[in-house]
Amino acid sequence: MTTDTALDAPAPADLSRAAVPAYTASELLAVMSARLLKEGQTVFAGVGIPLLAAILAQKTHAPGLTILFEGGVIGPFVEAGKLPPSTNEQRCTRRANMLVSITEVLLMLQRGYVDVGFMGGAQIDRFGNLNSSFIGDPARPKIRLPGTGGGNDIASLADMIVAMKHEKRRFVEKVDFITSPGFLDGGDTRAQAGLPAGGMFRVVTDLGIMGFDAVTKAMTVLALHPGVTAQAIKANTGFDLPVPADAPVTEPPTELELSILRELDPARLYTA
Amino acid sequence: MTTDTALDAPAPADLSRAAVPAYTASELLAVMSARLLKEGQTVFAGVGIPLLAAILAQKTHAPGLTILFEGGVIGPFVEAGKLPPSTNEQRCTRRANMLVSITEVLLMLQRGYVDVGFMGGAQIDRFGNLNSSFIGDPARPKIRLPGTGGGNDIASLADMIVAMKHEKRRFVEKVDFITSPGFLDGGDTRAQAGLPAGGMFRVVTDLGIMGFDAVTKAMTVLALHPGVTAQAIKANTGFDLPVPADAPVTEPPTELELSILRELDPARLYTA
Amino acid sequence: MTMPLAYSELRQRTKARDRSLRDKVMSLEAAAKLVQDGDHLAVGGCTASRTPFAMIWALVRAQKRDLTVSRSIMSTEGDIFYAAGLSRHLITSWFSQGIVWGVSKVMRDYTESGRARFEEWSHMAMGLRYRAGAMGVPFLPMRSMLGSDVLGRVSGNGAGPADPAFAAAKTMECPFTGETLLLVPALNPDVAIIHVQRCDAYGNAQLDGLTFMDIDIAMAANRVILTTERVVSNEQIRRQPDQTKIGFFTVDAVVEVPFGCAPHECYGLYEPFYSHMDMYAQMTARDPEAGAQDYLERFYHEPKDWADYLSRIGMAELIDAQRRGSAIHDD
Amino acid sequence: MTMPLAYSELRQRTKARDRSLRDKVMSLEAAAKLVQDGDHLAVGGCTASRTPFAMIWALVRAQKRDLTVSRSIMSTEGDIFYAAGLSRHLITSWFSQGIVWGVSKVMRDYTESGRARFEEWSHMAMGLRYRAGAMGVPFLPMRSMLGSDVLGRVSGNGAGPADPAFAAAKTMECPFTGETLLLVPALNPDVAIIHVQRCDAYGNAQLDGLTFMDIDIAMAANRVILTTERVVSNEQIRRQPDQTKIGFFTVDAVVEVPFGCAPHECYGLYEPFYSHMDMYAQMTARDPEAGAQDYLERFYHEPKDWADYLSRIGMAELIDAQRRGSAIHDD
Repeated sequence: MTTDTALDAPAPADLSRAAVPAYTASELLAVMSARLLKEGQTVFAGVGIPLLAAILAQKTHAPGLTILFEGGVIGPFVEAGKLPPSTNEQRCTRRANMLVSITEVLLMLQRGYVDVGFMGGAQIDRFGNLNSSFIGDPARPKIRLPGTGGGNDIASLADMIVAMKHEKRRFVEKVDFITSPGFLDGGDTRAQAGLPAGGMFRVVTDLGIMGFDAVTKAMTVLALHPGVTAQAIKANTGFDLPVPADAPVTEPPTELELSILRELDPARLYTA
Repeated sequence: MTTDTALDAPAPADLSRAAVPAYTASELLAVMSARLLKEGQTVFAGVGIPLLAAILAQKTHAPGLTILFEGGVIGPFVEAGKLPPSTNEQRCTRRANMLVSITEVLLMLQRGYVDVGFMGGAQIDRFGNLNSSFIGDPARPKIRLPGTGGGNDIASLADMIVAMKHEKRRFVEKVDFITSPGFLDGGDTRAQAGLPAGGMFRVVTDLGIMGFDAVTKAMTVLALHPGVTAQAIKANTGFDLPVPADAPVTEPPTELELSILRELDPARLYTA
Repeated sequence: MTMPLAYSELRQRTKARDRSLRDKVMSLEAAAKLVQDGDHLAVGGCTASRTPFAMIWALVRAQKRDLTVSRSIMSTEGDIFYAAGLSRHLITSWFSQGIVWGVSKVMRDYTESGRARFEEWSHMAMGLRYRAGAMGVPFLPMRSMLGSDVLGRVSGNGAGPADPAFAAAKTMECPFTGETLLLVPALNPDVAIIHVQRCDAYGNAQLDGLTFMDIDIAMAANRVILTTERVVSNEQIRRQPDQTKIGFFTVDAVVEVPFGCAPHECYGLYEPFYSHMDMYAQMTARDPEAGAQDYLERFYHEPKDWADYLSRIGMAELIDAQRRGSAIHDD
Repeated sequence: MTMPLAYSELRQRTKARDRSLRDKVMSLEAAAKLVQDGDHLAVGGCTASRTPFAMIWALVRAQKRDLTVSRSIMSTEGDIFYAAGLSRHLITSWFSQGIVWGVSKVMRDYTESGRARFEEWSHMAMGLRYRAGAMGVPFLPMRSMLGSDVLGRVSGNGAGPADPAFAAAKTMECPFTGETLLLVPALNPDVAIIHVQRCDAYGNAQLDGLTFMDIDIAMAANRVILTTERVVSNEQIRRQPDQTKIGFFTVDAVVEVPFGCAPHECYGLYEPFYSHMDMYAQMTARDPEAGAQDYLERFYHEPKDWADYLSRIGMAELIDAQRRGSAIHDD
């Protein structure tokens, strides 16, 4: 189970929705993430936005995208309206190419067969470290979150796409607990810790798309979503997030993309 | 494939056959070995005499004996007249309880699920070390034998029964090459080498049944077969083999035991 | 603490077991006697799949105490272990009923107050710890957890203190490549409880669909209790020996319990009982302690038997779960 | 020498592969082009079971050279690798056609004269070396080979010299238990050749019966060539995904070759062609060199195609092997 755990509090006002009322923030996340996936890739996907995005990519520009689920599922076809509640139930296995044990599917990451790890996150910091274990001091936590699941393994071993809501309390200077490693303290500290492969590739939010500096490994804005200003994204980030003056603006979700998403999740479990 | 490789030369005159013409030396080996197996045990058996002996035990005193084959077979029923040519072909799998990979079935030894390892041998020494790799100097061998197969794993991890012909050139002071460890240099040298479990239990030959001293771990005679003298067994052994003055004499094979063996191997592939 | 046994100790324990081909069919109550207070209990399945709920139900009713419980991912049953007083120490990689129900209030209540331990390892680490136990080695090497506080918390140098009751992982320099590797310690549970679609009276189990970590858990454990939807003949097992995933030689008890995973799913037979799981989440949302006790009373202590438990979940729920579960075969 | 790759190198190689779901069906001749001179070639199956003989036949005809070849146990094909000049370095645990035929004269001839290497590891060591490669770790720990000359010969302190071309194993003291363990180095073959009962055009393979070390070999290798008795639809594979043992993402070529293991067996379809194997043993008994060359000429170089090869083995042999092989389903 990858770390798609929401923080234990109501979400704040949805900025992107205010700007472009034709889609929800979750739909925007799913569409923007889907566009990052490439034909022929293998993607290790958590449930929720990552799964929706992967299926959307399959149904648009990447029909040969292979989805892996942590439960031990390789190359399934998820049925519209029957989204699995986790990556470990039989709904995930529908018309899969192969089922293996959990340990085997995680070892595929270690062996290098997975191109992209794709998950949500509760808290992220400047260097892309993710926290889904503790809010507050781990010795006396304010909130004990569900923990890593495969999140640590995926983030340690694959190139990562993270999809999450862009809020100041989620984008923090330093996460309370590194559940899933990004670039640790930046620079080459990740490789030094014994993690020479993988690492943060993109962070997709309802405000924009972020990448990481090639040398410092600090997060930086690559593009802003329609209607989002540099000021807005900085205001919703708890650390200094560089926004290039010429940051491009993403293409808004198309009708086709939105209609596929809404067919997949008619009950709006993940896209409300 | 366990090490049941004959030395590459014709066998000498069959002593036991001369004494008791009602059965061959191989039949004697199979019967005497079968009697060492106990109800409820799990035995890792090579083809040839070990397999015949294990099936004989199943059909006489140990119906609940579980046979394991190196090919990945757990609890098969081998059909009379259809003995497998190795432990790795489909004939071994007939009506088995379970098939696993080779690595898994060998790991069962390491995990401790196997009571007895049971194989033949080309050359054995005073401390029960077995050689099935080289005759002569390994750097310039007189004979390159097929090698260990699972023999080393079985001998390293299980209590061992070895069934072989009793000849001076096979029972040597020191084997040319330790393929499968017995008690190495005797005493606690086996445990010191990192092998705290298993070890030689019995050596069954056409002349008698041997065990190992509890402290020195040197081979010693436990019983002689009918018509075999202490002098004869010493004369056929290349090291000083103690024979107690009161060594008991084994019961000769019964008609029932012999008839079961002959039904199993009507072509006398392994019992000629 | 679940640190690796010395090899001679592991071998002794295994040698002492009756591993022979024999009839092991018994009742839930008899099987519960194989679990001792203080044992390390490993639970098969994952999240809401093939959770051996009937056996857990029997353990709650038998009032087991001081168990250390491990599982790849903990769902509803994790709450039950805490709330029923069976365990104050769970070892897993993720713990909450499931993403759609949010963070478990029962888990939060027990762990944030310091009344119970939740020892967190990465999911692959859980898998390799069981696998090391299954292989009879004290550790396996791996390449994740490094650099994270998940490792720090089980080795004493991360954010927050390492609990001395937690097992430790160790880093090493690879003697072949010079790289940093993590060595995770073997888990050899005292008892494993695993639910399967079918097995024979000896314990030869043939699993369909997702196997999770169950095969390694069965090989690693010192005793194994199988609950099964059906007990089939040994003849049937022997016709397809390549479908046997858990061998009789690891198994100590076989209990036939139809719908033995309710309200979770059993692959190919029934999906989770979602309405019941929604109800459970609601019951424990406001006052986790009182809600869980109320739930335990109604569904664990009051029912006269497993069928009564199922009838309290409800016939309509059961029929619907079965219809959804078998639909996977309809394509 | 087959020592473990640095992790970054292993990852680079894997990343460079096209691992997508695509049609990979091709001819034996085209598949042979995926093997380069000097490669480490791993061979699936064991002894006389599921030996990918059609692919080996194609490699002989394509005159590959300087291969290092590994397999759990080498049978007839080991002789062929030496005699046809494909390899002077075989890595295995046991090497001879089979116990009933005695010690291979061809193996003896090549190894005793020093013309070829036979690098011997215990059978479990072979299995764990492939498994380490499959897992993406540089080694796995194990508890056999210790104290023996089999270890000495691959670590330089046993009877007889260690060949510098052999891989080394290393002992270590366990940081958890203080015990002595053996670390065996990962094998990540350049190419694996594996024969299966059926797979789809993408390379999703469903194996029946004994799997030997094939699943680990496929995961460990950098390229995988599957030969298969039948190519089935991807639809058929997807109906029973829990039967898929080798995933398409590891596979680079799929070649449909009925009776592709002849004269060895393919589980459930045909047993070994015993008369032919007797004949081979007789041909190589007196003058191994001349006998093997004669055999290669008649069965490898002269046939115009694989059907011609089979027809030289003989129709009666084939029918008999098939009858015996399918009899396993008759009970």
